[in-house]
Amino acid sequence: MPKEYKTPKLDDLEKGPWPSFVKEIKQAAKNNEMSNDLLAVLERSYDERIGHWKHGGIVGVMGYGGGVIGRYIDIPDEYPNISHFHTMRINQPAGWFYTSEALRSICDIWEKHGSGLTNMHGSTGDIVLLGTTTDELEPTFQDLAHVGFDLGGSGSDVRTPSCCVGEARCEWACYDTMGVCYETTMRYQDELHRPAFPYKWKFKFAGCPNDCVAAKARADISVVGTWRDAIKVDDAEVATYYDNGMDIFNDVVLNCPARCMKFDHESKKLEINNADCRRCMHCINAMPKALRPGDDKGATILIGAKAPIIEGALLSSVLIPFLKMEDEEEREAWYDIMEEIQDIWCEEGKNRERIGEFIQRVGMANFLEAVGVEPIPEMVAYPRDNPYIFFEQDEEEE
Amino acid sequence: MPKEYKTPKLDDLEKGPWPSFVKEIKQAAKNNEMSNDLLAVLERSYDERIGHWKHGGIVGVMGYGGGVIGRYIDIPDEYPNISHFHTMRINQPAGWFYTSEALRSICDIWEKHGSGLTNMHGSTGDIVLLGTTTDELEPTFQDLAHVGFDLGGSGSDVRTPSCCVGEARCEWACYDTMGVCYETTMRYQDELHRPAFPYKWKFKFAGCPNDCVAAKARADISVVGTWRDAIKVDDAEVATYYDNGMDIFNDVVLNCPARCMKFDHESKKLEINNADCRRCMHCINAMPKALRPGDDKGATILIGAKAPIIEGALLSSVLIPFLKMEDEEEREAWYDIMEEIQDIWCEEGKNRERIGEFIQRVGMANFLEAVGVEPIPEMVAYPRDNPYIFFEQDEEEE
Amino acid sequence: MAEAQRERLTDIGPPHYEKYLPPVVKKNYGQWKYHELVEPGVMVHVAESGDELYSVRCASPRLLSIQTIRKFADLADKYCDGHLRFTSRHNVEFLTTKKENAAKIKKEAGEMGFPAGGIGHGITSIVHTQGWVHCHSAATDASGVVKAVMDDLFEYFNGEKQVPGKCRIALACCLNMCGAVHCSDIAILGVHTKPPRISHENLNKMCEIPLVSASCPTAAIRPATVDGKASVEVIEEQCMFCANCFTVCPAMPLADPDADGISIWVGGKVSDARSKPMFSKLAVPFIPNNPPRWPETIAAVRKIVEVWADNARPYERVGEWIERVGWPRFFRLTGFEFQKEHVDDFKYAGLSYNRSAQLTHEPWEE
Amino acid sequence: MAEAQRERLTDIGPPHYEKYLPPVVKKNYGQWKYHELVEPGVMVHVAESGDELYSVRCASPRLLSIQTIRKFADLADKYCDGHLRFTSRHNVEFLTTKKENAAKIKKEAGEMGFPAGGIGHGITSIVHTQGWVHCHSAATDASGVVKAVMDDLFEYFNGEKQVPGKCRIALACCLNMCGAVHCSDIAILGVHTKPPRISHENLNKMCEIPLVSASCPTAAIRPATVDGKASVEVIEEQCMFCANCFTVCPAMPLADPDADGISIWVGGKVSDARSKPMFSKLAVPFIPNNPPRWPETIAAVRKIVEVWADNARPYERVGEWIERVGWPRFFRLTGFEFQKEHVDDFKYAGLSYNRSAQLTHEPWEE
Ligand code: SRM
Ligand code: SRM
Ligand code: SRM
Ligand code: SRM
Ligand code: SF4
Ligand code: SF4
Ligand code: SF4
Ligand code: SF4
Ligand code: SF4
Ligand code: SF4
Ligand code: SF4
Ligand code: SF4
Repeated sequence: MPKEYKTPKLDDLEKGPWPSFVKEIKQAAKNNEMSNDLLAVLERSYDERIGHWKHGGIVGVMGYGGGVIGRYIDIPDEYPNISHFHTMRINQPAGWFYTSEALRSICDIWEKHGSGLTNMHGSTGDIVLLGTTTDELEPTFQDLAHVGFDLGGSGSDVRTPSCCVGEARCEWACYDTMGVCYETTMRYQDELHRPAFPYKWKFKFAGCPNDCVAAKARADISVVGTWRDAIKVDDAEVATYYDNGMDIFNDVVLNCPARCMKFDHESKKLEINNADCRRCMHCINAMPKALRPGDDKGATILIGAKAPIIEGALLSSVLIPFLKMEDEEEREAWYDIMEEIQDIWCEEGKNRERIGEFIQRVGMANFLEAVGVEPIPEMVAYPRDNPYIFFEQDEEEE
Repeated sequence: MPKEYKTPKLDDLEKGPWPSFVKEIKQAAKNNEMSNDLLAVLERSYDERIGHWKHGGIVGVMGYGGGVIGRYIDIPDEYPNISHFHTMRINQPAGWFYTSEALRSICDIWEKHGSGLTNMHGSTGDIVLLGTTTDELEPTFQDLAHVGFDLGGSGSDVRTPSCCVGEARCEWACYDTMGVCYETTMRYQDELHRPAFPYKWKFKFAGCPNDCVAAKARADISVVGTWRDAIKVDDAEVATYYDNGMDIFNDVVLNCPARCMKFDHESKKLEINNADCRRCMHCINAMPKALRPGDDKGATILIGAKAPIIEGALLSSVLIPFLKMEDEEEREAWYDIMEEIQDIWCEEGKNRERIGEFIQRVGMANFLEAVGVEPIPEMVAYPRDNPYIFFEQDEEEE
Repeated sequence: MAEAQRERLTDIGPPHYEKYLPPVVKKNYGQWKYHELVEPGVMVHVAESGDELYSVRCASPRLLSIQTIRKFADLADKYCDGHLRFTSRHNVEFLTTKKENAAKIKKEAGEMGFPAGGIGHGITSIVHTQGWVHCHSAATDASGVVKAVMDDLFEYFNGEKQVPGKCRIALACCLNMCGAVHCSDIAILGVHTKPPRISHENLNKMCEIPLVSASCPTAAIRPATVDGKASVEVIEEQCMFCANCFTVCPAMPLADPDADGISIWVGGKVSDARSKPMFSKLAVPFIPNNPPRWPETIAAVRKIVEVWADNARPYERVGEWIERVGWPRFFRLTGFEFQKEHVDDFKYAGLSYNRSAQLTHEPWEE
Repeated sequence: MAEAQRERLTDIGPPHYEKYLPPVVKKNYGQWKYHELVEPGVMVHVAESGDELYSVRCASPRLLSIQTIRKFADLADKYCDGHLRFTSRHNVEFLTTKKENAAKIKKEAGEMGFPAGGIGHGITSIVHTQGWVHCHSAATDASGVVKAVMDDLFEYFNGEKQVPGKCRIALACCLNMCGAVHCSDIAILGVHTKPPRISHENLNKMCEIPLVSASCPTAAIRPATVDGKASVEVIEEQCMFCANCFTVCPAMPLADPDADGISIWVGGKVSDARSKPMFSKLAVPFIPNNPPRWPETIAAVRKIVEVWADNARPYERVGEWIERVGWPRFFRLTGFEFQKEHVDDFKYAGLSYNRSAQLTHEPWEE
């Protein structure tokens, strides 16, 4: 029986309608000393308003450089069960689909080797197993491997790719996000497990511009589904929306960023100028039964998003406006460009410089030149507005 | 009779419907050696595709530091009449109104002392007298002074202020641009004539956000008229526009950046949510007979526009959202702030650093603090999006 | 615990997702036609074939014990032939072809403490990070703040209260922003506000001085000899408390009970629907940590949700609404004070100044 | 020519404008009610009092001889009781209360070579600078290019051809941008494209070396001893030809017949009507100087005007139109090549990348 701690502050967080993480810790703590100590130190943090974790050293499993975050407590004498409290990142199945059986196999292993606490999932997408000791890392890893799971990324490597549910359950998916996510993950096993980059590299796959995996904000490479031909319109369903009281004019037409729609109240017909449409998804989102992406589907590839550290947060920007994702050759060409980019980044990138920051530093045009990609207007929100142009000295007469 | 030069290239520019500057030069050249040499050297530039002017030294009139741009030719032996070719900047009357008599008095003086060529006007707003010798500067200056004209600015001083026609001929003027421009010019006579700033300082006055004097793009201080109360709507005139075929919905309502208008086709009534209106002027511009700015008029003061050199072009940004311009006390308060700003800029500004660049360098918030102005949300397009906040060390507990 | 006999497996990658897909998904993969909200927390996707898939989305605290995961597995066995998934925002979704099962799942999961909701216009779970549970870098807790805020906003999750569109809330416990809060409608961000305390004793042993100096975005760190030891010093006026130095050097902790706290950011988004992706902007620079319920933080978040819900037009995300009516209106309606800290002074600051005379004016504001 | 007896006047300032106002303006100052376009180049302003003021706007080359100014004075005497004004874009306006006079002015001024136009939606005169006529810094001429372009676009000035809104063209002969071309619908900008040629002989005599080094925005200039003389050197790869060094030091000229030329910029504006003020963006990086008619420059400007006129909606300025349909469309319709030079690499470059998946796609473009 683990030692019983008083946790009045945390207890307060057992109340209320939202599921309680305190209940989870307590549940695990019933027969796990690590979780029990965690509860205690967390209560202490609530009292003192400060954390008690120290920087992790380098811990991991044989042959891998990533997948484990080392963690130690700063008062091990008082909480000996969590003097080590490393997390393991386990590569989730694409789209986070499970069977009850698969989940149970993970639970059983984690019951044996760790705290019994998890994050389903980490914000990169991994199954996060929260808290174990250095000794347990290798056995946990192998137990997991024998039920089919492998570690995810950490450190300066390819991080665990993730994707939206896509074609598995979404009518708007413009390519097979789960398929390509899996393919990419398998292709990058070595880079995922053995950090050899200047810094981390994240792939995220969204089936359409709604971007349900928030790729554009946080992936070094965002693959975002889109289409080139006309939006498919079911006139009868448009009329039904209208008859059911939808304010098509204010809610759909006026919200179109391209201002490319017209709605006629009499005929109840919606007209779209597809040449001007920006594939923003809004009209489709608003009227899912009436409108759908076209048939000529593919993806836009964007590059360079990241959180603020060091040079400020970045959003992804367009690298390839359109790629037919079901075409294996086009996918291969894309993987080639990825490799080209990684090579240049590995050569020229500074330590802890994400690809987005690298591009900011060397300049998009120089970057493209190095990678062998032609600049096109789709890549910019607007051309330069300052006249400080580095004309090349051999080209000036052209 | 001046020497006759062949000018085949320039002659070509006498043709065509647009008035020809070549004709102007030739006209002046008929009885002016300077203009005649100018014609010749310009033809030469057209042949050689390069200019022939050298940097000017410091020339001017006694007691003034500005108002004259020194200019010398690089081949004085060949064109001795324009070995000196200085321009004089003459402060225009506000709004560029003249009588025929006033214009003739200037022409007569310039016939006597200079090339007989002018710019009506320079792009800052001055009357530019193009080309004379060092010796003629002082006599020209005094002749002009005795018919009521004075020099304008050049160098690191207050530059000649300018304004749109405003209340003199525009129904939209929200304050007396010409009156305030004149008042400001008179107030700054010393600073205008005797450069004592880190760099130039330009005032421009526009009667409304249409900004017919392009202040927001190129003035260190832009005074832009606006109003606070409701747009005045003449319902009958709105209906007339509609009856005359105006597409009020597409051309007016849909173009409103605040999306704050509604038009009812049946009643022909236009409804404006004046709380949301951004005073952009579009609807008023489109229907001048039906809509007008409100009665509670004044001006927004913006700061910091300039051309690219050195740190990149800047647009003005809001300093004071609303000032009642006809209220002398409010105007005085504004002049006080101007002085405060100039003082700080003189103390802390670098050589050749415009006020806009200065603010960029020290940061808007620090600048405001130094000037004693409270930061308000009107001053920003959006609050910071990066978390790199310099919290002050005594304030963190508040 | 090592089983010596067993072959050592590496680089096998994740399980192939196909093993885990429900049959209806396999059959209709890429063939979905449309979806509809059935009731709060329940939606149906209809395939070209006519097949239906009901998804029941249930709240999750994300930090889950194996006991709870096993309960989820049991529920999936009972109604979903063992099929379930998690979402990109860490909710759990039970998948069934039967409408009547959906209702039952919703009820039973609710009774277990995992209520359904978060679909459509409304507030779904808060993407968040480790906080005091696991990270050395945290300036606030993660799970506790999330629990407190979601308890308060629960009516927006379970469908009781309607809002104009989606509102995504995220939390990160330090500027590393693992929750990617920089593009959220409402972001809760842990901040340090005191410069690093340097342990000159250990610094040279634990860290490489050139690396430490180079780590500072504002060049506030320079090598120095202190008490005869090679170390660094921090020019305090130049420090903006990003903790990047601490990331590379444990001898420079910033955490401090009184100086650590929470900042609130608004108006970000990631989707391209209507408007392009936007960063979140600063709303409230600093709120002290006040566990276990962080009442001031709860109040600030609620205030934003309420003014948005009351004032925005249908479909308008928080940032889109503010862009339309202007930041002065936002500050007036929320009552948040606009301060020096709101005015950007980082590298793109110049573009954040209001470079236009387009303004709304006071007399019209309530 | 000095008149010794005369009192020396200084700091008298400009004449008070009131002396020059027409009586109808004095009477109705601040009391104007509305205006209307009467015919191309003629508008009437109507006052609350019912008084009318007709303004005839006539083209001016800006570079005016005193002979022509006197002719303007004569015309003003004939029809306007001696009253006239110039505009902020350097046209001349004749002011009369009589409609019939307006027509006569238009006719006579036209015959004199100063046709009326430029009011309302259309193209008015080109704000411009000195060029080879007077400035030492010019990379192209000003007056000549303006004349050539306006001859070509004349039909847009005199009302023969209609366009969707106002289109402001400006020219500056070097990066100092005296014409403030950085916010014009179409900007014609003289550019150098070779680094300064340093006259090591004279540099130290003519210029202060620290000042010269400091003047370079990209820090391309450093002190150096050349042939035993104190001078500077320019790291050529770091030079973007801004000529700021030349402004502070005559010993560093950049002008070069073959390397100097013209760049074309589009989509700027200053008014706040509809959209906020915008900078002009690069359309064509370099066109060689080709006097006296600069045919390639004329063609590029006309191309922009035409695609805008054909495609924009009523009231849309050039930049507003491009923002709506996107830059890819602009480049495809004009046929201008999108090159490396178009991609910004100055300090705000990062924000100019297309940070969104909102895109139009090829199959739909002509
Ligand atoms: C576990 C996790 C948070 C969570 O609770 O979900 C996490 C936890 C940590 N992150 Fe993170 N990051 C996690 C997702 C992210 C994300 C979100 C994402 O991947 O979509 C981001 C923002 C996106 C991005 O990559 O830009 C993120 C941006 C960072 C940064 C920012 C620096 C950068 O530009 O990359 C750091 C600092 C660093 O790398 O030095 C960081 C560093 C860390 C470290 C390793 C702390 C450190 O300084 O060494 C944290 C370990 C905490 C611990 O003790 O467990 N973490 N981190 C997430 C990974 C779980 C998983 O594998 O699924
Ligand atoms: C004459 C005029 C051009 C014209 O043809 O109209 C002019 C001419 C010169 N300008 Fe200018 N500027 C003139 C209006 C402008 C404007 C427009 C305005 O004032 O509205 C600008 C852009 C707005 C601004 O101030 O930012 C302008 C921005 C510059 C700059 C850019 C640097 C800066 O940030 O201020 C320089 C360079 C300098 O100051 O070193 C400059 C420098 C010059 C110099 C003095 C050349 C030099 O490097 O020393 C030019 C003398 C030419 C000559 O030989 O006559 N001129 N200059 C304009 C003044 C006439 C007048 O007084 O009415
Ligand atoms: C299940 C999930 C994907 C997954 O693989 O896990 C998902 C599923 C759907 N999303 Fe999403 N979205 C999911 C995360 C996201 C995210 C990512 C995030 O929040 O981090 C975004 C981007 C948010 C942003 O912009 O900041 C996202 C932006 C959207 C949008 C765009 C909304 C907008 O107006 O901006 C739609 C369209 C809509 O709601 O009309 C959408 C629509 C949908 C639809 C209707 C798509 C469909 O036809 O199946 C799905 C259910 C609707 C719902 O939840 O309201 N989904 N959706 C994610 C559920 C998260 C959760 O548990 O609540
Ligand atoms: C005479 C002048 C003011 C002066 O004091 O000299 C003037 C006069 C008028 N302007 Fe202007 N504007 C004048 C330069 C400007 C400028 C400055 C510039 O071009 O450098 C601008 C800013 C341009 C920009 O945004 O880049 C300007 C932007 C406007 C606008 C806004 C147009 C827009 O849609 O953005 C209007 C409203 C309209 O046209 O509907 C306007 C409207 C007017 C009205 C109708 C105002 C009125 O009721 O009297 C005047 C005559 C209309 C016309 O010219 O079409 N005026 N107007 C200037 C004539 C210049 C010329 O000779 O052609
Ligand atoms: S990103 Fe698009 S395709 Fe993927 S789940 Fe969201 S709406 Fe569906
Ligand atoms: S997808 Fe977006 S841009 Fe295209 S028509 Fe619909 S609302 Fe407009
Ligand atoms: S700026 Fe406004 S007030 Fe001045 S002339 Fe133009 S439209 Fe009239
Ligand atoms: S002035 Fe502009 S913002 Fe105001 S109602 Fe008219 S169009 Fe809309
Ligand atoms: S946001 Fe900061 S404190 Fe929170 S988990 Fe990430 S690195 Fe740790
Ligand atoms: S906290 Fe950030 S800004 Fe402060 S010293 Fe450390 S790295 Fe520099
Ligand atoms: S733009 Fe340059 S070249 Fe032209 S007048 Fe101004 S300073 Fe001289
Ligand atoms: S031209 Fe400009 S960039 Fe080149 S050396 Fe001179 S100052 Fe520097």
